[in-house]
Amino acid sequence: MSGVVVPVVRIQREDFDVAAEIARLTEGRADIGAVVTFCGLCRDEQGRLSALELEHYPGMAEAEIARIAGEAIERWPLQGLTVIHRHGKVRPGENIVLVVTASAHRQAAFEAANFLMDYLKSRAPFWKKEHHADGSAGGWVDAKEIDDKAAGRWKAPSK
Amino acid sequence: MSGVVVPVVRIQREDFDVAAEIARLTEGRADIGAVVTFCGLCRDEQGRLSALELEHYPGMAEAEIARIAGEAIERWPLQGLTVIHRHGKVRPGENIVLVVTASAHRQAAFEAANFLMDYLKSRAPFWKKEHHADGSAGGWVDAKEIDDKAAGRWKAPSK
Amino acid sequence: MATKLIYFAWVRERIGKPEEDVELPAGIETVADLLRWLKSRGEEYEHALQYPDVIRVAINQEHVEHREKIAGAREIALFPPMTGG
Amino acid sequence: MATKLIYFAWVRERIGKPEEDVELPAGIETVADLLRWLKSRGEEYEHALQYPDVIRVAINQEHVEHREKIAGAREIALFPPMTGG
Repeated sequence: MSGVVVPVVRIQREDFDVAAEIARLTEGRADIGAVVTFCGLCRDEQGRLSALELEHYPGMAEAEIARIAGEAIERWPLQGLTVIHRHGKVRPGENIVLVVTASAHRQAAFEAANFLMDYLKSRAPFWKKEHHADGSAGGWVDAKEIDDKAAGRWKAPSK
Repeated sequence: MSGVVVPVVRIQREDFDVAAEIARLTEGRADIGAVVTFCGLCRDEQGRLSALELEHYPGMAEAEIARIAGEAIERWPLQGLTVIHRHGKVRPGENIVLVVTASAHRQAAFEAANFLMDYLKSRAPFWKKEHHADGSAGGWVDAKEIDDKAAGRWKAPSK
Repeated sequence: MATKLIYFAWVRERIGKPEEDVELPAGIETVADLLRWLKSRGEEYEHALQYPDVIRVAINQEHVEHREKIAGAREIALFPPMTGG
Repeated sequence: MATKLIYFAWVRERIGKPEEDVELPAGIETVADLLRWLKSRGEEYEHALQYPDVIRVAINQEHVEHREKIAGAREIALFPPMTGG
């Protein structure tokens, strides 16, 4: 173990490379037993969408994701943690968000990745606007109550 | 959706390429919203190990993983599923096992990957032997009760 | 002292600008007070803030509740519930 | 009729061979019967099957319980609890 884990947080327009991000966390070490990645992709909703446009709050987006990442590092024995969130226009089939967690043990890696996604959905300042394939005006995606509930399940009763 | 999902199951000596396996499930489609990967890696246990040797039961290993994959496809709305398990000698820092799950929704992808790992650990016919870094004779890794318990948590009360 | 207000997503679109500097009148102590005052500033604000309960607010780039005091805020952002991830 | 027995991991190492064909004597009906009989075949079997409860068994490449009947088995595999994944 190399002491304190510093999460990698990036907000960017460009796509990301999952294999390179896994390698960044694992290369040259032999103490990691489990790496979980989550990729969120843009769906076309049965051909209805031509793109999603992701607006974000520069500055706060990075700060808020860093706060969430810091909470994950406190709660689970992680050896590495990366969160990358894209902004701008994303086409169906393209990547939107990546979370990578590395740990000695698989449950920690799974739970931390799941927690990070729930918190990103409900607390990271990003908004999605739909672009319709038929050229009609698209609207802003509604927040789902289910995402708030999903985030709520991580609240410890003692907290 | 393209109807029935056929899981990819491979038992191989060679390493695998996570990015290529994600691409195999997602390329050319726009109905996948979430891809989860789990990589299990060989740890050196604070320098104690020089390698793990993975023995398996050829034929049954493929069949049993295919059964577990089929169960996952019945239980979660998956759009793709890949399991690759290596055999032979694996060095610290190298990959042992890969699970990839693709779904429209993130919870299905997370839960199915977690389920697959628990079942692989407790039902796939593989055995790990330790090789010690100091040249002393290594032994077979003991099965952990915690892995059986982890698999047990997926049993529905009605089953 | 001027306070910087920043708007995102449909709040930005309805108000018709991404940000502005405002002089807050006396008596605006909490986020809820701010929302009430803004709503009275014209049709576009009325439209954007029609249902104040759904508006999320960050002060100096941190989430806050509507009952939060805004004293010391350099930057207050108003936006709809987030849909990232 | 000969039945093929296959051994893995420390069961294989202790018995000293990866597989063998055996003629099962009359009266061997279940997996538990088979384990009891095998254990009586010599020191190496005694050593491998000392604690029969921990031995896992597959018939024709499917996991079975020790109470399972072995009639119709072409291939019976004995091995320790699995440690893959």
